[in-house]
Amino acid sequence: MRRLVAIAGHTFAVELDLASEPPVARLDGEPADADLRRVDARTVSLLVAGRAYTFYLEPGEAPGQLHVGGSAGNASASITDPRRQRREPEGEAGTLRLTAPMAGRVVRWLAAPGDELAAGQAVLVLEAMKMQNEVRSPKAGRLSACLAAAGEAVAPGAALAEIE
Amino acid sequence: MRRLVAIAGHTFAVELDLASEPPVARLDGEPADADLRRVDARTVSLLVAGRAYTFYLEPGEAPGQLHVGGSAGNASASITDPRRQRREPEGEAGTLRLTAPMAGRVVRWLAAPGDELAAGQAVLVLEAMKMQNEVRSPKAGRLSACLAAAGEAVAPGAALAEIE
Amino acid sequence: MFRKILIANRGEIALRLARACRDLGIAPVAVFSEADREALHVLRATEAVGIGPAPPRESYLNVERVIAAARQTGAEALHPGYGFLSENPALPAACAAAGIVFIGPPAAAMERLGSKTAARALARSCGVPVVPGTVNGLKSADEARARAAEFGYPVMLKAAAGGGGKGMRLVHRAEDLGPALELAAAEALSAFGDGAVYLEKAVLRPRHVEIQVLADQHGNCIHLGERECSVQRRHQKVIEESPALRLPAGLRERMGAAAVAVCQAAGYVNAGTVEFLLDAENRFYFLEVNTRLQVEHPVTELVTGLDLVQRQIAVAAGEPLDLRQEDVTWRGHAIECRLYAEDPEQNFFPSPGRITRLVTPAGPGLREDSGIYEGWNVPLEYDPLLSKLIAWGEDRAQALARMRRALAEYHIGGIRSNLPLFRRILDDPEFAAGDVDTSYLARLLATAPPALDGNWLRAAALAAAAGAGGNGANGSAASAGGPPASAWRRAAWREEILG
Amino acid sequence: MFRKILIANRGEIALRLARACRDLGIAPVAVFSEADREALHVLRATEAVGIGPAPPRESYLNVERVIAAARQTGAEALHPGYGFLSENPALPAACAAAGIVFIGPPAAAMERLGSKTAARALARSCGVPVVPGTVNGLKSADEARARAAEFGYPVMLKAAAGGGGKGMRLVHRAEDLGPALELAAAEALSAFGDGAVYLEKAVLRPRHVEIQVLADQHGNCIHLGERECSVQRRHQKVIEESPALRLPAGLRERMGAAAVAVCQAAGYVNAGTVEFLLDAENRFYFLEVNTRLQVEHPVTELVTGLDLVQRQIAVAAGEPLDLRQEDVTWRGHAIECRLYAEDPEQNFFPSPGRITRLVTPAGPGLREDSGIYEGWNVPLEYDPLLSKLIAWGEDRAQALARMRRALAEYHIGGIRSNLPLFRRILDDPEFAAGDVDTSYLARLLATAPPALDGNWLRAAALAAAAGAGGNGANGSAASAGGPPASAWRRAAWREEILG
Repeated sequence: MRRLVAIAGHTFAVELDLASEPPVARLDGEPADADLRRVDARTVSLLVAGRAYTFYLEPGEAPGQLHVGGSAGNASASITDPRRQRREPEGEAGTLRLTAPMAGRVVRWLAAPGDELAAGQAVLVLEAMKMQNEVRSPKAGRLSACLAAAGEAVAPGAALAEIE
Repeated sequence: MRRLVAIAGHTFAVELDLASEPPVARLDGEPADADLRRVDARTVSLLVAGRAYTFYLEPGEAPGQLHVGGSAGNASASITDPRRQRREPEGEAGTLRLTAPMAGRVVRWLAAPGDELAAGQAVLVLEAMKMQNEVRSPKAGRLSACLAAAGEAVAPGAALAEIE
Repeated sequence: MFRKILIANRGEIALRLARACRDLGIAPVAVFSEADREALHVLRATEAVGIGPAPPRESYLNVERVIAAARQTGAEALHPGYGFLSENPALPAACAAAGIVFIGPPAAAMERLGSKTAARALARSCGVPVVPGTVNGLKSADEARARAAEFGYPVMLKAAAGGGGKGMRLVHRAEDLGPALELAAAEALSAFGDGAVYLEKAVLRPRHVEIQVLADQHGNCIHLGERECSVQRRHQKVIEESPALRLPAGLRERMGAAAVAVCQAAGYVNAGTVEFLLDAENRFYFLEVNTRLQVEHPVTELVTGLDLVQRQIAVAAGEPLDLRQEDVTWRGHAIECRLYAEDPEQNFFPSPGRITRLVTPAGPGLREDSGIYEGWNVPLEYDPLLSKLIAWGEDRAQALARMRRALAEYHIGGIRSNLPLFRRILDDPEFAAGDVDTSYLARLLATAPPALDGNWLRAAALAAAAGAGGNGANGSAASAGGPPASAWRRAAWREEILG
Repeated sequence: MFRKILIANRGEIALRLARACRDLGIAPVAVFSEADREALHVLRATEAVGIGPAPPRESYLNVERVIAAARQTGAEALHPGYGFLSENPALPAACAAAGIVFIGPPAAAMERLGSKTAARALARSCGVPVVPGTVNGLKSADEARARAAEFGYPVMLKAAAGGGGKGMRLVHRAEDLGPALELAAAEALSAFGDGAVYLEKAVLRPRHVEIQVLADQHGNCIHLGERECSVQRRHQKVIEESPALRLPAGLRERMGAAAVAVCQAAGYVNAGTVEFLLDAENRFYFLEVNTRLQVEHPVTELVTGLDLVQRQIAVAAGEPLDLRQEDVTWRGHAIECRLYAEDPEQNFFPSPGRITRLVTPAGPGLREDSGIYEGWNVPLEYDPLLSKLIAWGEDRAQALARMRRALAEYHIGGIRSNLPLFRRILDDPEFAAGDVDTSYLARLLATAPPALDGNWLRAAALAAAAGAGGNGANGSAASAGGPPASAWRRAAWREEILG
């Protein structure tokens, strides 16, 4: 099995033979000298050159994504099959959909359709878990549509606004 | 669903309608007034007349058996379907198979075939987890066969001896 | 002593209170909203009563339903915990009317101290210094601007009714005061049911140090020393410690005496906390009194060896305090981290949802007061506090080392938490040196987080590929194969309950 | 101070030692046998080395492999824990030859005290009372019968080389002495590699009280008070407490002085424990010295506030003790329960296997030193100790209440454990009254266990039926249905790692 693993700004080419006993791994073409155990479905233990690591794996937000957590850190990993055509996420050029980072209730809008937004400017206030949180625009642009009304309850990932 | 539940020397007739929302239960013909939740596959939460119970369930040693554990105690339960013919466990009249209560190694025999045994008499010594444990005869009788040799490793439930 | 106590709260504090009851041989009664039927405080209960739908106003904030639950179960006393109804004088009043003992201060003392403006006046009358500010709630943005001009910027807006950082805003310029007042008032209304907001001159780079007080019904009032709560984010405490850092000799005693004086002047009974600001010259200013048990009470318990909740219950039952001031001794150092369901990488947005993996730390010097379990669905209706991790050590260095170790062992999967934030703080040399004021955390968060170790990344990449191997749509095998142990599957449990 | 320490052990003690290293900023190195590749002490390690197959003689008891692991990883020191090689003078000797610091006593002191018969002679020479008994190992059953007749029955057979109850037998009659000697010698040989057994006059209904000692390389030697270890089954400690029960004034100091005298006479360095019998008149008799850290060291840590392992490491590094005798203070009461994989309902047979469910207690006053996790397969090759649960309280009543609460919260599924035994002991009025000697547990076990509560049984029957509902071959539904939350399935996890 060959995979490209993108994690924290680095990309590694991983070759794994999980059918052999013990499993054999290569990293960027070099033997990884790794004793790799799958302790349970979501826990992997690794001994690499004497160093010991235990990783807890969780599904990520998108297909092909995993969260990797352990005592020394947490990171999201994107796993792709190099045999397949790589599809770069593109989206509609220039248009960005502002989504709800979590379930909550829209308290009020801080900008109106047509307003010019600076990068990082607060667009609306969302209330959840007893806290009022400002949702900010990740880029400069024009607020072209408000997709949820004040007072409305929204699900995580729901589209809140469009920014051009 | 109707079941007979034998637990700690008592037998209860339980009727459960798990399809209704919330599930409805009757115990020995009376409504149980129980708010029953299956928290996960092996955890059940019950509120009965204000009292709260959480039970952890585990498979038992035999089909139809469950271990029920909680903060106030542990017990084994036997669940049978009253519509089916009840089969009493009988075994061969008079002959008892002494089995290994756990994996271990037979250290030595304390009785020989043909010996008369008192109830509770030690028959052999089994070593496991660094402890030497005497395996005792649950009844008075005659040791008719030794089925494992000294030094032999045995699996849990393996037949060790026959007592008539 | 009581035979049964109703615990009018949820989450970690409901469990902590139930544990204190059990330790005293008293039966605790849990209450729960419909969103909390499978919450840990219900699963661990021996008696539990539903008190209504998920929205707090229809359950945990509903005085009638809480009192009805106490009556129905025959509870002789009621503990409100913190938050919810704990600082609402309507609750002790309703308890009194129902013949139920309220485990907390009398309604009158709660009212006297509950309004921050009234409390400040009382402190002033006791000769305890306060920060210059308005005495009453602000009527308008214009009034706010006028008073702020008088004290000089920066100023701090604060909710008159509450605490916990809700309804607080630091304002540097006149033009920001109007919008900030609106936000603060809205938050205060939503959190405490009272939108009144007042204004204080801001003390810059102050430290937040508070004194734990304990008073009985017989006129005895003592303090249990101080807590340092200077690590805050948006005026919410994040880390608390006891003793406070770099406290000059005699200051604990002077602040303790001031706190006791204020509580005695208010006719205070039960456990309470007097909060102070400490400026760079170690001058202290009275801030407010929290007329309830604090979230951070465990650090005081660990250094004094005393169980505060057990003493709250004893005091409410009319027993005289079994301690004089000179009996209180302090040993070592304690530190608490408040684990929240919030994502430090996404501006600390709340992160409710299913906890799919929970690995908790253990070993010497650790205590965990938790309200969560693996498999639980953290509801979005309530405060995001998941658990409190507390470490004790012979000295601060040992306490910090143990906390660092505990944070390394801890793992929460399925939702985001502020665990990475705590790892970062505990690894920060400035924090380890004790060079901390209330602006510390904002300064830390303005810097880039340290990069992940290269060896860790390479190993994580291998683990990720292995984890994906058995599961991706294009995976080469149905499972990761490997040694016999990995053949054991949680997946098999569901089918295997009957052997 | 060391930068890296090899931990030559497994299970809970390997974890506890690694935690102490981390707390000191020292890198710990784990070792493991093939049976322990997925043990918790390996999963929590940052460095780990395989040292051979599952049988102890080929891994944890193999001096060469342990030393090779230390050399390979550049460890400057080695901690043996308890059991395995911890009392084998070959290990400190091999360490010295390899230039590795052994965290424990010098080989000479270990040899002097390791043989119980030699240690008894040394104690006698220090003026410390000992129980009458043989000085050397018994040559034959005839010799045993002759000496027993001389001291008078009952007599106690004991392994010269070891502790932990292995190789011990109480014998009441001459005709039982031969078979008992055979069993004891076989157990001693298997456990310690030395079948030598000696004989003592048995003190009836004695209490087992031991003194914790700490000595540095500069001639300083202090004691940290006593532990009561009278709750025993087959001479194995089951529950330990500190302070001891009903100890007359001054006795701690007198026993402490005796313990220090013996250790100083032996040239002892590092942590050690001097065990005594206490008879009904509170006369104490020297029993033996354990030349290593004890399983039950946490109760001393909780009442003194001192980390024993950290001090072991400091002493081994050549540092002078940072404490004088008068600096040691005791606060409150601590109690420890040793959780074993054994079935109290089946004559305490060991119960290895998969832990399919683990629910651990938390909250005020609790510490857990555990070596297990949910999903782990407890191997049958090693000691059945799973975890140590320790509770602290302001007094014994509070410590016991907290332990009772912790035991109620605890659940281990999939294997049997002695948890029900502890619940029974902690509920026993005789135990709560402190009326305990070494025969206490055998007396309790001879009585019928209390019946289960009727309401509990009825509820358990409902739960069992519900649990079986979705799984039995004749179940009416594929799953238990019910509220949305129960739709969440562990079973689904395996397939859902990739979102």
